[in-house]
Amino acid sequence: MRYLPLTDSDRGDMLATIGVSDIDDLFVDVPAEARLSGPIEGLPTHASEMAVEKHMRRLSKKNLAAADAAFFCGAGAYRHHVPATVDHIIQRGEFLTAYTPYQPEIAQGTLQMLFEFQSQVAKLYGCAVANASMYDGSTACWEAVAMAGRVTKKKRVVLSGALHPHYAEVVKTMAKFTEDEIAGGLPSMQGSPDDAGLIERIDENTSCVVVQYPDILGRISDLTEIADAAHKKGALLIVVNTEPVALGAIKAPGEMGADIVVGEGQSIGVGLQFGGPYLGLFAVRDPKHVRQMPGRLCGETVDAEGKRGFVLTLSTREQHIRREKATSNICTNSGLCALAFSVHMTLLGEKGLRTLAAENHRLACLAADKLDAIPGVRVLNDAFFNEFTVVLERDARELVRDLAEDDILAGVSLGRLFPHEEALSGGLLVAVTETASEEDIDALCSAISENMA
Amino acid sequence: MRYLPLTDSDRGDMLATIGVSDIDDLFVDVPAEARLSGPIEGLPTHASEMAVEKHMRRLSKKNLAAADAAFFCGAGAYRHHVPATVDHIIQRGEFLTAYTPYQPEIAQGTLQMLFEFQSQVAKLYGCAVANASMYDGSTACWEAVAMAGRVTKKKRVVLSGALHPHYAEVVKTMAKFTEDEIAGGLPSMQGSPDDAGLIERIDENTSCVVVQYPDILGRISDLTEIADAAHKKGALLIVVNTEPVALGAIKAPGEMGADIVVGEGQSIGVGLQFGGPYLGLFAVRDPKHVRQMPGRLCGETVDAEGKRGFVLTLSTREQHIRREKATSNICTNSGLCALAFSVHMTLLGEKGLRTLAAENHRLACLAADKLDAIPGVRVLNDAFFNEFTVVLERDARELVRDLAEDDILAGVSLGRLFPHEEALSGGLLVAVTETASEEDIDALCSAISENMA
Amino acid sequence: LEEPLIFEIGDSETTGVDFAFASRLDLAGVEQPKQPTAASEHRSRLGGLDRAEKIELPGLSEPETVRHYTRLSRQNYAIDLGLFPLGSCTMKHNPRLNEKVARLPGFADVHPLQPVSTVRGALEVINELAFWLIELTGMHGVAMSPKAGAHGELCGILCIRAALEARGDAREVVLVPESAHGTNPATAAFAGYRVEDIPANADGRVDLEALKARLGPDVAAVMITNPNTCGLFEPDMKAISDAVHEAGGFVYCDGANFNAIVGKVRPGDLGVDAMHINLHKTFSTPHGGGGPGSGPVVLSEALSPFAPLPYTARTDDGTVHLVEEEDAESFAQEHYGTTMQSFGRMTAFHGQMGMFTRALTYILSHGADGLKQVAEDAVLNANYVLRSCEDVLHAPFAKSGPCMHEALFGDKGFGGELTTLDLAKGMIDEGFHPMTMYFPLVVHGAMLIEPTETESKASLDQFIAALRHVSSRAMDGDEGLKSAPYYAPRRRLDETQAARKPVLAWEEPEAPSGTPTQSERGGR
Amino acid sequence: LEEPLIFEIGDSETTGVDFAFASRLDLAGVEQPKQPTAASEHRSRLGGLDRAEKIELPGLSEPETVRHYTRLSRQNYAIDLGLFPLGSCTMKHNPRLNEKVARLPGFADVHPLQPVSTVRGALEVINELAFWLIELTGMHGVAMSPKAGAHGELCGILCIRAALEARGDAREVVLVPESAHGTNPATAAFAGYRVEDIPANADGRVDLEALKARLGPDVAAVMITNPNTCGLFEPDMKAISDAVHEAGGFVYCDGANFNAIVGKVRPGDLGVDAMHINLHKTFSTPHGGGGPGSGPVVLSEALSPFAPLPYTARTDDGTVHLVEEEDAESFAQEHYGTTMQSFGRMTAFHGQMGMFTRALTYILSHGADGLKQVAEDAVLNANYVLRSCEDVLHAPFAKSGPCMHEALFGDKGFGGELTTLDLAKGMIDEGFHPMTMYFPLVVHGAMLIEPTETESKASLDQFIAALRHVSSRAMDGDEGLKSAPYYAPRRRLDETQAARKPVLAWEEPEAPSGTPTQSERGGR
Repeated sequence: MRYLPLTDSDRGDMLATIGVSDIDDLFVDVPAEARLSGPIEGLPTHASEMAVEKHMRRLSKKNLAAADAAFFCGAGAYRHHVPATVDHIIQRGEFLTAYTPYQPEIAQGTLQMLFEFQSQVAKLYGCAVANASMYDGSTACWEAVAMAGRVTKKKRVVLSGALHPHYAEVVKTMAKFTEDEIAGGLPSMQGSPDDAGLIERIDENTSCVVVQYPDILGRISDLTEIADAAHKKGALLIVVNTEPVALGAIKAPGEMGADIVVGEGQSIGVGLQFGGPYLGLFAVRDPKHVRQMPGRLCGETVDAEGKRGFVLTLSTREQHIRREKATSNICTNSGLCALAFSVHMTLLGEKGLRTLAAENHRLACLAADKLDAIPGVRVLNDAFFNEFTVVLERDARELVRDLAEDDILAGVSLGRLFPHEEALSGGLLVAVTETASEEDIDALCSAISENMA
Repeated sequence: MRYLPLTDSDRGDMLATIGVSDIDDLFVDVPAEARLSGPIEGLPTHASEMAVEKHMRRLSKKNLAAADAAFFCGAGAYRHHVPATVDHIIQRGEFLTAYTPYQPEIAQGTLQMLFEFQSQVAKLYGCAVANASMYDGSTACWEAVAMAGRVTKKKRVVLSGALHPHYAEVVKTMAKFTEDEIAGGLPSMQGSPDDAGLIERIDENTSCVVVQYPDILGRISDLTEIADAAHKKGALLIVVNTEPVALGAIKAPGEMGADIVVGEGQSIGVGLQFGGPYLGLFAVRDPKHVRQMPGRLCGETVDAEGKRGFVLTLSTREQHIRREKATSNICTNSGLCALAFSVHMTLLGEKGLRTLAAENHRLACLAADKLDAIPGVRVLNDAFFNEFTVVLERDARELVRDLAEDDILAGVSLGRLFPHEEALSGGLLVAVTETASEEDIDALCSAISENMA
Repeated sequence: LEEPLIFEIGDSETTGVDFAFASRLDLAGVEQPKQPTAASEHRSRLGGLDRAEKIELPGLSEPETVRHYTRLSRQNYAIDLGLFPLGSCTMKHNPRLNEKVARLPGFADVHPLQPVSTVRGALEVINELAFWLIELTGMHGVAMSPKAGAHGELCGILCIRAALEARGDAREVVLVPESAHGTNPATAAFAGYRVEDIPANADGRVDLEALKARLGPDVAAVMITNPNTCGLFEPDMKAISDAVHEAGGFVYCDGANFNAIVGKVRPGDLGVDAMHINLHKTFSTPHGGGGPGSGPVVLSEALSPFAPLPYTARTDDGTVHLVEEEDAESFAQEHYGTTMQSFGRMTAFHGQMGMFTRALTYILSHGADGLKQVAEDAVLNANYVLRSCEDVLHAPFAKSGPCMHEALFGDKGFGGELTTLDLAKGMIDEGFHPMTMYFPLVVHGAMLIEPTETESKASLDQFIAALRHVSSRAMDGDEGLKSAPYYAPRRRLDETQAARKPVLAWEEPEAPSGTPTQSERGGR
Repeated sequence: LEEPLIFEIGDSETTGVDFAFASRLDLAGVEQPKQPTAASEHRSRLGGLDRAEKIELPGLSEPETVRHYTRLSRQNYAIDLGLFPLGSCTMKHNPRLNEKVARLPGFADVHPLQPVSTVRGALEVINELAFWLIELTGMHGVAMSPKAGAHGELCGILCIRAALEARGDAREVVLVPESAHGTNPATAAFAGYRVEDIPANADGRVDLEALKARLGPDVAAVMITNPNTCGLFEPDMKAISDAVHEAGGFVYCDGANFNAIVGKVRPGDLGVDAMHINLHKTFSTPHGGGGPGSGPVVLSEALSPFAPLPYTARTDDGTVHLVEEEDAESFAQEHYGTTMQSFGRMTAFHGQMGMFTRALTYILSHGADGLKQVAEDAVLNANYVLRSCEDVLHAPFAKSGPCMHEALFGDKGFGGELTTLDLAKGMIDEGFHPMTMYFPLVVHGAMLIEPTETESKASLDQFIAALRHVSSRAMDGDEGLKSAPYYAPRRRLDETQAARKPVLAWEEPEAPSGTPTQSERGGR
C-alpha cells in the first residue's frame, strides 16, 4: 500500500520491541467474537492510483459541469471565476496539511492568515469583529439565532419569509430541541420585501429578527427601519448574506444597524463543489458581544521577545474547556476555505471587489431587461444585485428540467425551494455573474422564448 | 495589470528618484524613429484571467486527449500514469520558481535533487555517471555523437537504420555543420535488428556507432557484439533508449558495453505534452569520460562547517566559462522535468519499476497475440518490450487516420515516420502501456479487423 | 524577514485581478467576441443602496499575493514536513490523488441545486461512500450531511431524541464518561439534556458497574468515545450497550477514533446505535488550519428513520435519488414501505461533497484489506511509541494492556516547576510538532501521542529519540525548557495578553508615525 | 533536521506506487472490470534479455516521498519567496494560470505523433504564438522548435550559414562583441565559424568603428546581444545592421534580454536578421532549477526559407497545418509559391509545447499594452536600483545614460581582500538571492542586477537597503563577509573539492559502519 510506509520487516521488529508476537495481541481488548478475522467480505480490495482515478473520473463525467453549460443557478451558491493563484496557495503542503493551530509558535502562517481573514470579513460586513469561520452560512445563521438567545435571554425568533428555505429549515430543526419559538412564512411575491409586515411581528419576547440581504428572491431594501424596530423591542437584528460579492456594490449590513451579520462566503475563492465544503461567516457589530460569539477567534499578541504574533484566543467560550457550558458544540471551522476566501479577497482588494460587483450587476441588468421583454415572462424585482426572480406563465421547475437537456442551467425554480406551493410555481431565480457571457444570456432568452408555449 | 505591482504613484516617485520626468527618458538610447509610440496596432490588449482561460480551454478542446481515446501511440513518446504526487511537488514554488542553482548555499533543494537524479539515471542505464539532464533524447543523441568525436578525434558516424528517424535527422542536420560523415539507412523489416550488417559498417575511421534499444520497430537484441566490434576499431558505442520503463525489464545498455547511453526520460514523470518539454538523459559507462561530457553536473562536497552539500561542478567544460571552447553550447537543462522524473522514480523504486515494466510487457504480449490473430495482420518482432510493429495488408497511415475518427489512436504508422518509403507503408508501431485496458485492446483489434478490407 | 499584514502592504487601489475585455484574443479572427455592453446603457437596479463609504479592503498584485502567502505558509508546521503526533486529532498523510479528484470539473464545478438529471455522478459518489461507511461499521443507515464531527454528534443525539419523542418517552439525562471528548457533553447539553458524568476506573476505562447503577428510565443515552481518549478500547462495550438498551436508552459512540479499529471490528456488532465518523481523521481528507471537516453519522435500524434530510438512495434499477423535504415521505413509502420521521435539516444543501470525493478516493485506494492494515499499523505505531518511552515518562495506563491508536503519558516526576507545556515546547526545538497537551482530563499533565499509520519506522525512531531526550531534561528539571521554543518562527506567545485585551481585527494605527521621506528611504 | 539522500532512506523493496487491480470498485456492481489476464498465459517476448542484476533504485512510500521533496524544497530560494535579481537570467513571477492551462488534458495529454486531425488545437496554439512573436519583433518568420535560448542561437546561425551556402558564399568568420553572452561564441564555433572579438567602447557598447573596420567578405555574421550584457541598449544597432548587410553578412541578435524592449521597439525595424527569444525570460514560463527553456527564433525574409522543420502554417481557410520533412517542399510551393530550403531538423517532434501554452497564456493576459508596460516597468525598476545605489557602489556605466532591464556595478573600492563573491554571500544573509557575479567580463568583479517588472516598490526598497548595507560593509573591508553566509541552509561550499575529487553519483558506503542495534536506537 502506497500510503503505508511500514515494511513487513519493520512490523516484525516493532512487535518484538513491544514484546508481542502478533498484531492481534494489540487488539486483545476487542472481544474475540467481535474481532474480524480478515478483510470485510464483499468489499473491493486495494486498487492502483490509476484505477481509482479512472473510476472517479467516470463518475465525474456523469455530472454536467457548469463550465460546459450556460449557467444561471444561484439561490445561496454562486459561480465566480477563482484565480488560479488561490488554488495554488491552498495546495501548499504547509497550509493543506497543517492542523488546527494549537501550537502558535509553529502555526503563525495559519494564525496570521486567520487574523487577516477576520479583518477582511469584518470590513466587508461593516462590523467590528468576525470569527475565524464556521461550517457554512446556514449553520452560522442558526448559531446567530442561538447567540441572540444568550444575549437577550428571550426565546421568540422572527424569521423573514424571504430567508433561504434551507436556512429557515435548519433554524427550525435546531429550535425544536432548544425550544425556541419560530415565526416564519413564505416570501411575498412582490417587487420589494415586506419589511412592514416583518416589523409588525416583532414583540417584547422577540430575541431576534432574521432577514436575508439580498433576500431569497434577490430583492434588496434598506434595513435601517427593521433594525430600529428590533432594537426598540430589545431584539437583535440578524442579517444573512449569501452573496458576499454583493457587498462590493451595496451597503454593508453593519452600516444599517445589523447586530449580527452571518453569511455564506463560498462566492469568494471556494467554488461550487455541489454544496460543500462552504464557508460560514460570522461577525458582530458591537465588540461587547464578542464573548457571546461562537467559533474560534484569532487575536494579536506578542512573543517572549516582544515580536508581534497571533494566537487562538477567548477559548474559554469553547467546548474543549467549557464542556456542557460552551457557547456552541462547534470544534471545527473551515480553515482551508477561509484561506481560499482570504487569498481571493486579497487579490481583489477593494478595487477588484467593486469592479467585480459592478460587472455582475451590469450583466444581471442586461439579462433582466432581455428576459422581461419575452412574452409570458416578467421580472419581479424592483431592485436586485446579481440575482432576480422572473415570473413565468408556466411551471418554472419543469422549464428548468427541460432546458437542462440542452445544457442550459436556467436557474433555480421556486418550486425546487418551496415545493408544493402553487403560488410560487411560476417563479424562477436567475443569477448572473461575471462567468456568464452575453452569448450565454442570449442562449437563455431564446431557450425560454421557445419553451414558453 | 495583475502581474505588475507598480502603481502609477509608485512610478511617479521612482522617476523622480531617478531624476527623469518621463518613462521614455529611460529609452533614449532607442533611436526615436524606431521607438513605438503606443501599443503595437492590430494586436489584442490585455485580458482577464477568465477570458484567457476560456480561450485556451476552447483551443484545448480541439485536441483529442489520450485519456478520451483507446491509445497506442509510442515511437519515442510513451503514455504512463503519473502519480498526482509528482505534479504536486513540481508545483512547489520553491522548485518551480527557483532559477539555475548558481548560489549553492540557497539551492540545496535543487542540487540534492539533481544529485539523486544523476544517481538514479546512472543506475538505470548501468553507467558510472549521468549528467543533470539535457533538452531531450534527440539532442542528447547528437551531443553523444559530438562527444564521441571529441574522445576519438574521428569523424565517421555509423547510425543504425533502426534509430528513430527524428533522431537521425537531428544528427544529420548537425553533422552537416560540423562536417561529420554520417552513415545511416532504413530499418530492415525483419523480426530482429540487422546487427551483423551494422557491425560490417564499422571501420577504423568510425568515431561511434549509434543504436537504439529497443529500436524504432520495438525490437531488442543483445548489444554486446556490437560493443566489442566498435571497441575493436577504436569507436564508441552510443546506445539510445527512448523508453526508460523498458530498463525495468531488460538489460541495461551499460551492462552490455555501451560507452555512452542517452535517451528520452519523458516516460517517467513528464507526460506526453505534444512533444515537449521532454527530458534528455545522458550517461557514460567509464568515469574517465566525464570531462568530455556536455551539460551540467552536480557533485558532492562539504561546506565551511564540514556538512555535506552539493554544487554544480566541472563547469570549466561549459560555455559561460569556456566561450568558444566549450564542450557544447548548451546552457539550459530540463531541471523541472528532471525533478518530475526523479520524484516518479523515487515513488516507483526498483520494485515499482519492475512491476510497472512487467505489466507493460504483459499487456503488450496480450495485444500482440490478439493482433497477430487477425487476418491480414502480422506481428513483425521476434522480441519486444511494450511496443512492436505489425505489418498490415493495407496502408497503415490511412488506417490510423480512419480509426482516429472513432477515437482510437491505433499507434504510429511507419509511413508517418518514413514518408514515401513504399516498403514500410504497411507497418504500424503499436505501444501498449499500463494505461491501456484490456477493453482498449479489444476495441483496437475489432476496429482493425473491420477496417482491413 | 518578518511578513507584514496585507493591511500594511496592500491598499484599496491595487488589485491582482483584471476585468479587462480584450476586443479579441484570437489573431486569426476566428472568434470575435463582442465588446461588452456599456453599463450606462442599463440603469442601475441597486435601489439606492450603493455602498458609498470606503470598505478599506487592501489589494495586492498577483506576485505580491503569491509571495505573501508563500512566506506565511513557511511559518507553519505541517504533516508534509514531519510527524504531527496530536493525539485524538489525527493528522495523517493527505494523498494528492484525493486533491486531484476533488478538482475534476464534474465534482468541483457543479451547483447543489442543478436538476437531478445533471448531477447523477455526484449522487453516486455520496451513495457509494454511504455504502462503504455502512459496511465498515456494520450499521443500518447513515446521515451524510453533518459538516464535521461535532455536527455529527449533534445529529446522532437529535436522532436519539427524535426516536424517544416518537415513542412518547421523555427522558432527560445523558451519561458521559470522564474520558469522553469535550464536545460530547456540549452536544448533549445543546440538545436539551442534563449531562451526568460517569467516572473512569483505575484502568482508564468506563466503570461498568457505576454505569449500570445509574441507568434508569430517565437516561436517554450514553455517549461513549471508543477507543476512548486514553487511547484504550472499551472491552465492555457490548455489555454497556446491552445494559443501556435494556434500560430503554440508546448508545452513542463518538467515532472520532474509528481509525484505530476500521476493518478490525464493526461498532454495529457491539450494539452501537449512532456513531459519527470524522472523515478527515479516518479517511484522510485535508483539514488545513482546522477545517473543513465532515461528520457522517451511521445509525442503527432503530434510529435510521429519524435521520436528517437530505439523503441519497439507490433504487433497484441502479438509479441514485436525492431525497429532500419534498418527497421524503412518499419516497420512503414507495421504496421501503416504511415511514420516515426525519428530525429535520442540519445544513443547506447536501453536506461536504468535496470531502466525500476525497474520502471515497481514499477508501477505494485502500480497499477493505488496506483499511484493516491502516488500523493495524496505526495501533502498532502507537504501541511502539508507548513501549519505547514508558521507561522515561510516566505512562499511567501502560499496565492496562496495549493502547490503541494513541499513547498516553503524564507529567509525574517532572523536576523543578516544569510542566507538560514546557516539554511540548521543547519538542518544537527538536523539530517536531508537540503532542496533545492536558487532555484527557483524567491524567495529570496528560500528553496524548498519536503517530498514525503513515509514519515510517525511521521517522518514529527519530521522534522517540527526541521525546526521550526532552523527557530526560524535564525529569532533570532543566530550566532551559521554561523558555522553549528557541528555534521556532516565534518564541513563546503571550496568550494571557491576547485574552485580556483582545485585538481581533486590524485597525489603522491612529497616528501614523510619518512615512519615511525619499531621502530616508533611499539614504541620499 | 538534515534531509538524507533517497538512497539512505529508501530501499529496493519499498514502493509508493500500487499496481493492484481491485476485482471491482463500484459497489453497486454497475461496473465489473475483468481481472487482468495472468502474465503466465502469455510467453515473455524479452528475447532472453531479462535484467537479472539488482538495479538498486531506492523506493519510498508516498508519505515519505512527499516529505522528502517538501523538505528539500525548503532549502531553495525562489521568486515566490523574494526578489531574484540575477542579471541576464531573469526570473520573474510565474503566473499560476499558465500552469493551470498547460495541464488541460487537451494540451498535456496529447501525443506528438497523433494524426493531425486530432491535434488542431495544439497546432493553433503554436501558430498563434508564432504570430505574436512575429508581430512583436517586426520580423518575417519564426522557427518554433528550438528547445532553449542557446539552441535558438544555434538555429539562427545555422539559418545564416544555410543562406550563405545557398548563394555559394563561403564566409568563415563571426564577429562577437565582448559584451555578448558566453553562448554566442560557443554557438558560432560549433557551427564551424572562426570567432573574432569586437571590443567594447568606454560606454560599454559595441565600438561601431572597430566593427566597421573589421567587416569584409569573410564575415558571415555579427552576433550582438541587445540590450547588451552591460544592461545597455546599442543605439547604433541600425547602423551596425546596415554596415553588416552592406558587407554581405547577416545580423544575429541575442534576444535573451528582449523583455527590456518588448512593445517599445521591434528588432526587425533595426535590421536584425535573426533573434532568439527566451520564452522563460520574456514570457515567464517556469525555469525551475535551470530548465526547461524554449528558444523560438524570429527570422528576416532573407532567412525564413532556411528555417528548420517542422513548422506550422495557417492557410486561407483558417486551417493550421503541420509541415514536416514529408511535405515541406510541396506545401511551400502550393501555398507560398516559393521553395523551402530548410537546413534540417533540430529536435524530435515539434518543440516545447508545454512552454508555448504558457507563453501564449502570458501574452494574451498582458496584451500589446501590457507587454509594453512590462518593458517600461522592468527598465524603471532597474534604473531605480541603479540610481539608488550608485553612490555606494561603483557603477562603471552610470554615466553612459539610463540602463535598460539591469543595473551593472563593479567591485572597485572594496576594502581588505573582499570580493564580489563575498558581497554576494553577504546578500544571502540579508534574505536575498545575490545578483549575477563576474559577468559581464568587461567589468572587474561585475555585479549585474535585474529586478524585473514583477517587483513592487516596497520590495525594491527593501532590496536597496540591504544592498547598501552590505556594500558599505564591503567598502569598509568588513572581514565578516568573508565567511558569509551565516544564515543559509549551508555555509559556504567547497567548490574546489567538488571539482578535484568529483563525486557525481551516490555509491553505497563500502564498509557500512554497522547498523545501530535496537538498544542504540531506542536508547534501552
